[in-house]
Amino acid sequence: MVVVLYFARSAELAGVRSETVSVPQRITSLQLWDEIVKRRSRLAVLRDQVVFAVRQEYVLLGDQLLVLQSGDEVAIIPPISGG
Amino acid sequence: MVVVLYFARSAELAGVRSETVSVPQRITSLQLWDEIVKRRSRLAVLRDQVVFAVRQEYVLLGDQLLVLQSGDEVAIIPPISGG
Amino acid sequence: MNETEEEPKDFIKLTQAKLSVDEVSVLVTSPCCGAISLFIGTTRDNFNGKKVVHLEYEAYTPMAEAEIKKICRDVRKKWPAIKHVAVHHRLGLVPVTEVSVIIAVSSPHRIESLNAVSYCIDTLKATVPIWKKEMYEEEYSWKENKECFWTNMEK
Amino acid sequence: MNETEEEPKDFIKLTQAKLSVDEVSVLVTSPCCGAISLFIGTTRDNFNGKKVVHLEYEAYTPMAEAEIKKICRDVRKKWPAIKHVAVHHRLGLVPVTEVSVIIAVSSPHRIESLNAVSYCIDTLKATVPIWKKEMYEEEYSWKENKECFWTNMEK
Repeated sequence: MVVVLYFARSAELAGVRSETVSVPQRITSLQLWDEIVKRRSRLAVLRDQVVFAVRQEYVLLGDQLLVLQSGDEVAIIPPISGG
Repeated sequence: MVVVLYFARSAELAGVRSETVSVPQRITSLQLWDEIVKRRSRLAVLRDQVVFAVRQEYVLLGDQLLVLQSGDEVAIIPPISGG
Repeated sequence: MNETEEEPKDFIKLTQAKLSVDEVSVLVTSPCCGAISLFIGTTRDNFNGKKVVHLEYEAYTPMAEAEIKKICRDVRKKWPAIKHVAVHHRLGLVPVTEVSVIIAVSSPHRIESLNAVSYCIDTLKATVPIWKKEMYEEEYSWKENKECFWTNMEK
Repeated sequence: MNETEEEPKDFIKLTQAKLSVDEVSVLVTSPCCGAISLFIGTTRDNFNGKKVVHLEYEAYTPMAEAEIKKICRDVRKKWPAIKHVAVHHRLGLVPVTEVSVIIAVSSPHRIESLNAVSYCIDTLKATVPIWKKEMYEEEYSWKENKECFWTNMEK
């Protein structure tokens, strides 16, 4: 069980700001994205723009294997625009 | 008759901040320096450091001919240190 | 080190409140520094000919603070003479002409603080998870910094 | 040009009074600008290991204002996008940590204002007739900017 956080355009498309999701403990970041899109299909349009933040560290979508602990924070990060 | 203004170290050495001086109407800037040093001999040590401002425009000491009108402002400008 | 020497400090704040330029410049003032450089970001009234009513910012706050902290660390590595660094970013609505971000850096001489401020704002735009919605009269748009590090990568 | 467009302005002030960073940043704020860059010079407590008590500034005021005006003109030629420019310089005694000079520049995007502020302070130190006496505990020294244009020339 990880906590998925949505921000900016991803929050608008998901319709929620956070939710708890059950995912395998070992999963690639791309597989995790697919799991999330299964639940929140309107996020699919963001596929080529987003990255994750896992435990507040950036992770690109790809074959990188994530080892997730229960309660970990996984954030969907659309292109940033601070400043 | 021009008005000579002294600033910073040149004012300390001259012992005055301004005075009226009678000088030829046509004179090189180096001759003008010599005229001023005749009156205020302690300024001589500044010879290689100062420039003039004639009517508020910089003039280096040298052979440049100045055409002075009565009442013109001539300032002795030691190395600057604003900011 | 004499008795007036203070430790270098990072001042990081994300807040819904109005930002104060005076407050930030006082924070980074130090008796051993002769220079403070600042960058202030303000809301512009137009974008590509469209009238902008205000901006609305949101942040992944704890991560944004951590990423700003990393920028401060990098700045000190690149310019060890730097004393204090302050980064204040406003969240929520920011009307036209109001301040969204202030970056301030102090150093004994000016070149380090000038370079560090440029580096801080460039890097903040590339790495800190903050988002800006630009509100026009009848629509809005989520902005994307051209500096955003992953949208800049070769695909 | 829309109805909110203002004329670019130069704000130049030499004063015995304390300088205000807020005041200067408000002066250059413009609805068409997203960026304000500032440089602040403050009195340092030491020079080459000697304790500095305060600085004392004097100026050839009308010429200093005219030379600052020339800098503003050059800045606008180099970076035409620039909006407002403010240069405030304090005269008389300036104690440790207090502000002697503030330069602020606004522009639609940040690169111009950042570059212009650097250029302004570099050029001010080279060309504006202002002098600084550094007061130590038992002596003083008239300073000379390494940027001063004529002491830099080949003799």
